[in-house]
Amino acid sequence: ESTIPEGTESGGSSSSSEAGDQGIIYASTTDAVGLSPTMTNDSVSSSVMSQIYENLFERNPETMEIEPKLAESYENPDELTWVIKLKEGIEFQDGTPFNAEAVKYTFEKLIDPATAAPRASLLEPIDTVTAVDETTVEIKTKYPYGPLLAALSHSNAAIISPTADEAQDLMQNPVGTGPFKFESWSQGDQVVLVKNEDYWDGAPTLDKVTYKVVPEVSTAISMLQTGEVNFIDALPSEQLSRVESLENIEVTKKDGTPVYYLTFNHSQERNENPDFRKAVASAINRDAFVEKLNGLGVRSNSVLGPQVFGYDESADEAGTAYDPEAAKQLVEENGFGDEPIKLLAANRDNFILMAEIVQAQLTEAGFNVEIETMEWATFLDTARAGEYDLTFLSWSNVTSDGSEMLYPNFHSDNVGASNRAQYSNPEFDKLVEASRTTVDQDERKKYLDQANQLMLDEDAVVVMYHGVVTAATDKSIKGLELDPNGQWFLQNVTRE
Amino acid sequence: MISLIIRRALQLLFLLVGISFLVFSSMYIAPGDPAAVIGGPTATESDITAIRDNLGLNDPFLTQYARYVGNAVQGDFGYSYQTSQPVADAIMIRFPNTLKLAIASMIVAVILGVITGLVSALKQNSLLDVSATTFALAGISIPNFWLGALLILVFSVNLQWLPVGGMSNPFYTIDGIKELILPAITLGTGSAAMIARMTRSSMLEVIRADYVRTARAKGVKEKNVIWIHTLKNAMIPIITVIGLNFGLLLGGTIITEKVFAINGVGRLMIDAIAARDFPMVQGSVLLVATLFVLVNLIVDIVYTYIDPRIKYE
Amino acid sequence: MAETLLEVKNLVTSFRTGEGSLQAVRDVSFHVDKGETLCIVGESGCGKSITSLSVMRLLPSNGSIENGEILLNGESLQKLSPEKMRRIRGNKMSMIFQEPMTALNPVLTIGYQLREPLLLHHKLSKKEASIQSIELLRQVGIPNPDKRLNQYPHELSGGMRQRVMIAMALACHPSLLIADEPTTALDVTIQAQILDLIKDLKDKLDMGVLMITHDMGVVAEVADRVMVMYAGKKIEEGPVREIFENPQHPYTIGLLNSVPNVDDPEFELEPIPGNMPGLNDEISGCRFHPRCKFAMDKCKTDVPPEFRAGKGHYASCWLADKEAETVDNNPRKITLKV
Amino acid sequence: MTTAETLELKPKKREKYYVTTLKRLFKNKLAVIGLVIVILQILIAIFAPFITIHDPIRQNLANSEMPVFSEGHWLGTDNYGRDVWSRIVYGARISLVVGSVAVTLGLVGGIILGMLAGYYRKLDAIIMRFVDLLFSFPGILLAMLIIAILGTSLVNVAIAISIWSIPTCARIVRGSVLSIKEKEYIMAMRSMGASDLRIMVRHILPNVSAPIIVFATMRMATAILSTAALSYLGLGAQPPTPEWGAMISQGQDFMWSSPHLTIVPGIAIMLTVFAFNVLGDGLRDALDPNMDLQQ
Amino acid sequence: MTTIQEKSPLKSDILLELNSVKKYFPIKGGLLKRVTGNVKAVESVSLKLYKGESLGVVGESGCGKSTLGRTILGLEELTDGKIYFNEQEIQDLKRKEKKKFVKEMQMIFQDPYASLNPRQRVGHALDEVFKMHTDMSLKERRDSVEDLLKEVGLKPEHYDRYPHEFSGGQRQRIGIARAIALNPQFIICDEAVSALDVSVQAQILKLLKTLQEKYNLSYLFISHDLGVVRYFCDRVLVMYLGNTVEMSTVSEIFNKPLHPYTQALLSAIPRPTVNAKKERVRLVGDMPNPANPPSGCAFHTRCPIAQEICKVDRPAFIEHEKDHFAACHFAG
Ligand SMILES: Nc1ncnc2c1ncn2[C@@H]1O[C@H](COP(=O)(O)OP(=O)(O)OP(=O)(O)O)[C@@H](O)[C@H]1O
Ligand SMILES: Nc1ncnc2c1ncn2[C@@H]1O[C@H](COP(=O)(O)OP(=O)(O)OP(=O)(O)O)[C@@H](O)[C@H]1O
Ligand SMILES: [Mg+2]
Ligand SMILES: [Mg+2]
Repeated sequence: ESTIPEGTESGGSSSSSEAGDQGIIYASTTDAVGLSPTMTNDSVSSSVMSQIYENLFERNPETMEIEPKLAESYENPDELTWVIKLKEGIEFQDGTPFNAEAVKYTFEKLIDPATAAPRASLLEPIDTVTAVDETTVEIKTKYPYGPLLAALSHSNAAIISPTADEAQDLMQNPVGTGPFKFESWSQGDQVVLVKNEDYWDGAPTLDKVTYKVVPEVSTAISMLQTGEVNFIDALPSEQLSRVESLENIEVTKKDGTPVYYLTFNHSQERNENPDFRKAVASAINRDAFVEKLNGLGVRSNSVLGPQVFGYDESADEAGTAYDPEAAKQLVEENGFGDEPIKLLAANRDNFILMAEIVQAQLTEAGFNVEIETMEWATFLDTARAGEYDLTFLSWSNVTSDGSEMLYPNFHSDNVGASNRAQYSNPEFDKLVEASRTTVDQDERKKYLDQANQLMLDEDAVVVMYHGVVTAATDKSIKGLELDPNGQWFLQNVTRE
Repeated sequence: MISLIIRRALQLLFLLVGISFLVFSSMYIAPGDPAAVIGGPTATESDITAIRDNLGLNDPFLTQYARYVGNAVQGDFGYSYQTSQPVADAIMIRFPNTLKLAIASMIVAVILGVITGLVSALKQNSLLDVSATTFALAGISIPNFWLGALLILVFSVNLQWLPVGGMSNPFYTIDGIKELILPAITLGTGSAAMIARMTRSSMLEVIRADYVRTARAKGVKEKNVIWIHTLKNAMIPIITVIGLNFGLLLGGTIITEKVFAINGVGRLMIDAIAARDFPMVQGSVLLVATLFVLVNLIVDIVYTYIDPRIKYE
Repeated sequence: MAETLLEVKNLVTSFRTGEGSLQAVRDVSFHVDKGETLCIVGESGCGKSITSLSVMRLLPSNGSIENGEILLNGESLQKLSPEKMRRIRGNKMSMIFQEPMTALNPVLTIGYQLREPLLLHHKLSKKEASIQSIELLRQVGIPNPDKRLNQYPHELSGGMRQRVMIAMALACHPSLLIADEPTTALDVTIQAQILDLIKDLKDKLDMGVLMITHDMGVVAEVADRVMVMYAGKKIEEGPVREIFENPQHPYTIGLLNSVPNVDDPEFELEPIPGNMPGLNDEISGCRFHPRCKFAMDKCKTDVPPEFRAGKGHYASCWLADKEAETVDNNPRKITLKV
Repeated sequence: MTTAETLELKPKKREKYYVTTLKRLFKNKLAVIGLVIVILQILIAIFAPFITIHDPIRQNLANSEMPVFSEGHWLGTDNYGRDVWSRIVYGARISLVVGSVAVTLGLVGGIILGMLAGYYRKLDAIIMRFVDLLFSFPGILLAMLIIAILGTSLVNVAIAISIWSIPTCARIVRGSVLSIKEKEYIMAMRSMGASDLRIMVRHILPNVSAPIIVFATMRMATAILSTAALSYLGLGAQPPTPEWGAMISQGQDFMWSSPHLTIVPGIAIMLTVFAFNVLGDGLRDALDPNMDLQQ
Repeated sequence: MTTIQEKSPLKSDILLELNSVKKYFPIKGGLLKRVTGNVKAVESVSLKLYKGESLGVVGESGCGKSTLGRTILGLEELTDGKIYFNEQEIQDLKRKEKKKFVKEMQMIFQDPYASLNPRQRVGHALDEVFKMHTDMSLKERRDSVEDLLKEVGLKPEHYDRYPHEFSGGQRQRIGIARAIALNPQFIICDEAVSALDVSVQAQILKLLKTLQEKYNLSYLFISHDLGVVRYFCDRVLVMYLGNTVEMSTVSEIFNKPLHPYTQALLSAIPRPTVNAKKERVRLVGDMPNPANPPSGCAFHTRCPIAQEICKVDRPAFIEHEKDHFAACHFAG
């Protein structure tokens, strides 16, 4: 509670007028978990944090190239060493200078097992971090690690102020170098940020940013309509037409990195039968499904989506195509319909929608499918332990790097953890490892494409669609940048 | 009276221990790992083990429970697994909103319920009675998640009279009252209906009582027969339902807070259950149970004012 | 000739029930004079209470007076507006009920309930009313009356409560007191106290008393005149001595023979066979005939009118028909020890 | 001999208890409406296949979100193109089955606990403390915890709701047992040397049946409502089960484009719950012996 | 017809004997619901009941009459004292052994509306008694039940009826049938006729008498109606606040009451004869609270002749004249 400064109006329902000048109110369905990049790993938290903190590198949303942000430049004296030059003259919002020590502090804190950071694995390949001088950091990795820059651009690798971290709990009271400063947070209700007048890249125009928690999307849309909030994102496809019909609202869409796919539980014998997988894949009419999304999905068979590093157009049509007759035949010939199939679905996002449609289509082909829905927490556990036949998974690729997708989700190292598909294929493993341990980006891309094709050939997963990131804003809001991974930046946003 | 309070306090203590054990063990055996939620889909095995260690989740059940009770006795209700915020703080931020909502709904329920019940009892079998009874029964039958959505649709979106959601203004301001109206109606309707039913039947029963006939035999004015001789006696069961309904209301906040984007304990509770945030579930359940016991204590104390036959030695 | 206080003529009271309309009181007429006690006796369910409630116009909501006239001091009560009727109740005419445990309001103090009629009808101030209430409680023999005012009914014993009821009924010095089985729920020792009290107060205040009871002993104690009811009908009426010594109706005789006499060890009970009929039982002729030992054919078909049997003594029985040829073996010749 | 003299006036009407009750129930118009709706619903549930032409879970993505009174789908279709009428009809089955299973289980538990507590003073304190414990949980929360343990499914919803019915039922039964236990006929049975079990089962149970029947009817309403609420929260019916609460929850996303997707199941729930409530109310009045003298 | 003179109370064979029987009900109170006192419902009762006689128990409401009856039957746990039935101590018998005596001792209750299970056909109610205690066949039982119904003046056709189809008097007959079903020697009638209309009350009293003669039954006849007791009983026991205050034959009690309480009780009865108005012994006040009885003689607070000694000493229950017991310092 100490985080709420006395005297500021924590309320703001009549905020449409209050935010009129240069303020913006964003509605999210859940509250941020916390505001320390080290200690959190959820999208709402990171959407707040990405206004407060910055990374050494960032991926340019237009070109998809990784560019320095707080870094000035970098070089690789050898495959294991990364020497990074930092920008000069930058200060954290608490006045602490941003320098090599801060970088070292941040990374070491993240890796330290005592911290128990949820995303410690992000920087797992890092061996040492050395502050060579005030503006130079040298990172040594345990093995050649290609996606390092991508990892460094991940929001969990944002640089924190060491003095602030030692003095206070960043979860409640964050301090970064970003364009907005933390103002107040009333748990479960709203987070308020204000502009950082001293921002190194020029102060933003917006004076105030409010993140308001509105658990029901339809309520949020109603509030958008009445002006109680003026910005929401991640619009559900069902509500899209309603939002688009609102006069005061502008909807922005952009092809994104999230991918949604149906996966087999690869540790199961039945699922190891290529015919079975083929039957499933050919039974699913993905085009019909994507149509249901009202434009909020991009159809492609590729596991690595068009916005992801490692994607190649040829993968779009790879894998097994929809062919209901073939599916029926396979099912009939092999008796696949005899035993019931448990289709596990977490009860959030579009999973239920996918499950219902896929179940119907599989049933059509002769399978005997039962849906089992679960709360998120139970789902994560159940899927991790491989207690299902088929399930839907998704991956929102924060760094837009293919290794970041394929390694945690499909590499046999991670079976029993993030590899919920329980996929284990030595050939595939090798390709992914190569993509990680190669520093040359063109090489990496090739490995990734091969790995991608390999999965598709095997029908290891059935990709349902690639996400389209959306935002609905009041028409007065200009200059919102939407990142393909769903993140957005408010630095250049203005209100008219 | 003091002895009543002490007895209730003891009872509460027993209840809290029982409830905390029930909640603790149910969360313990429930599938779903808090560490998995914190770690998110990307967490590796080592990430999760580290988180579990950090939270002490690898200890045996009884150790965990004993630790919890030990701390709770000292007023420390633990830290949220998710946000690592002290549970007491997290709850206290939200509690005023829930209380506001519950009280506002109770006011709606009592006013609406008692008036409807009285009218239908006094005009027994009239058209008014039938419509009031029908209203009351319909009130209990409306799913409140549905009612909430309909109310928003009509009054906030179409008519734009009232805000859609949120609860951030003090209750004594116009905006604060406006914010409360729809959620209070949503939550209060069911209870209003129950109170109306009880008021009606209780009034009808008392009005046939011998002592009411005695009052009439004395030549007491009809108005006083109702207001003095009947109502006070009829209030006793009505107050009981009001007390019980407060418990129901507290349960109902879970859905209402969600629909109306109110930052309250109910919502905190479902989020915490979903995230397997044990300490948060514990804390909020204990709070709600305490509240329930307190309300019933108040009901008991009110009894002693209404009914002189009730004495707590 | 004493002044007539209450006169009831041809009273018919009926109830709307699930089984249709039920007549609880069937064409009953009687009167009460100033300063006298009329006892209505009869077994449970014969319509005693309903008769008295009809007089008070306090019938249950499903009951209504179908026919008849009720005159208090010559004034017809039915024509009065509810408001005028209210002013009479508790003032000129008041009532005590059977159940002392439930007839007082449990949530109001004795004082409040006692003051109420005084404030209403005599327009006293609260203070005066309190003083009078204390006086009333003293009159009915309640010790420490000033303390009682702040007590609640449950703090008093049954006998005490009945005294409070009496005090309340007498608060405005009514000219007619209706007492509906005021002692049935009480022990004999307490009953004796209460009966004595009512008798004393009656004499002191020169009230007419309509006392309802099913106990022949009580009748003998308090009544000046007696009216016997059976199944909603008045079957016999007369001075108390006449009724006990020269009963005319077989039911009255049966009633007297059913009560064991404490003072007579030799007394042999002679029960009336059968049970009381229900309200909705259709019985032609005399309503008692199915249980009557002396029933004649006429009894089964014709309703007996009232026959005069002595001074102020009437009976509705064909046997009492003096004009009819005398029946052999006149059953009225029973031996009653007096 | 006197004993033989007892003559009867006219045999009293012999009427079975339930006949009287039903007669009284039929006098209550509202209750009759409730009864009719309930019976209709049972018929609908039984004959579901005969009154629908579409499979309730059969999708037709091409015909999704058809409005009411569309050709072939008089209540329209949902966003998967499933026939809303079929789903409502089959939903009736689910509501009734889940409701009655939950109520039955709750009754069994509640009656056993309530009987023991009411009959044996020594057990009373312990059982009632336990009941209080369950009681001071807000019901929906209790259900959520139980479902968190058991998993999401309609069966578990029924179990959860039944556990949540236990405390109320136990209290009602205990209250009745306490008063019946003091009745002279129980004393009489004890004086005849009847065993406790016999007294409880043969003499007490039939006499607490009136409050239990009323409770069960009213609880049916609550159970149906709660099933819907839990399914609405995603804790009950598994898709594509046509459960009403789940239908509202899904339909809510289409409140703007196709309001019938929430309104139709909402009305179905309301009607059903209303019917059980009025029926319960009517039964309570009909079973109340004091009602004889009224009306 | 037997008369009182014929039936000597001094039959040698004692059926039931009570020796200073006590029954206290604990009062629980305070924080922890501990026992804070006792309702002394039955303080000290000793009596002998002979075979074939009726012993009346009279006294004001709450003086412990019903409790005494229930205690004898073992329906209430005895606090102290001894009960002999047919010379055998029965107060501590175990369930099994007790069953033998259950057949011998029965009870008829006050409220004819409450003493039958409203959901049980009366035939089944009677049948159940045989089912529990005998191994008769279905047919035999049916016959026995029908015989019983006839015995108490009902008809076999009544077998299938429910209690609410009967009048109060008829129900009481069913209650009696149930009590005599197993051919008991001893029946406790707890206000068995008080709730009945006088016309019916007389019928039931007659029935009870007939049965007594037929089966040589002994009755403990609890009543507050002295008229009925005089008519029905051979001997009378007067109770006050859980204590026996006087016991003797009917004629002794009614003609020569020794205890002032008995005298007051007798004089308070309204007599159904117009001439019999006597001077009353007026009692003031109500019965004291049995949880907190007065010291010494429990009656001294209301006694018209109380002296200092009455406040201190409890008078013993002694035989003042032959077969005439009283507990009063100034008896006689
Ligand atoms: N509200 C009512 N509705 C229908 N019938 C009623 C109602 N009140 C009384 N009765 C019937 O009217 C008849 C006469 O009742 P009443 O109370 O006058 O009897 P009573 O002579 O006073 O009997 P008791 O001695 O038991 O008081 C009874 O048969 C009773 O059942
Ligand atoms: N189960 C019980 N618990 C506590 N006190 C009791 C219990 N049963 C009876 N008593 C008390 O014991 C005393 C004697 O009661 P009992 O019923 O034996 O009196 P009684 O003489 O039969 O009265 P009545 O004539 O009213 O039937 C009363 O004060 C009563 O309140
Ligand atoms: Mg009466
Ligand atoms: Mg008794």
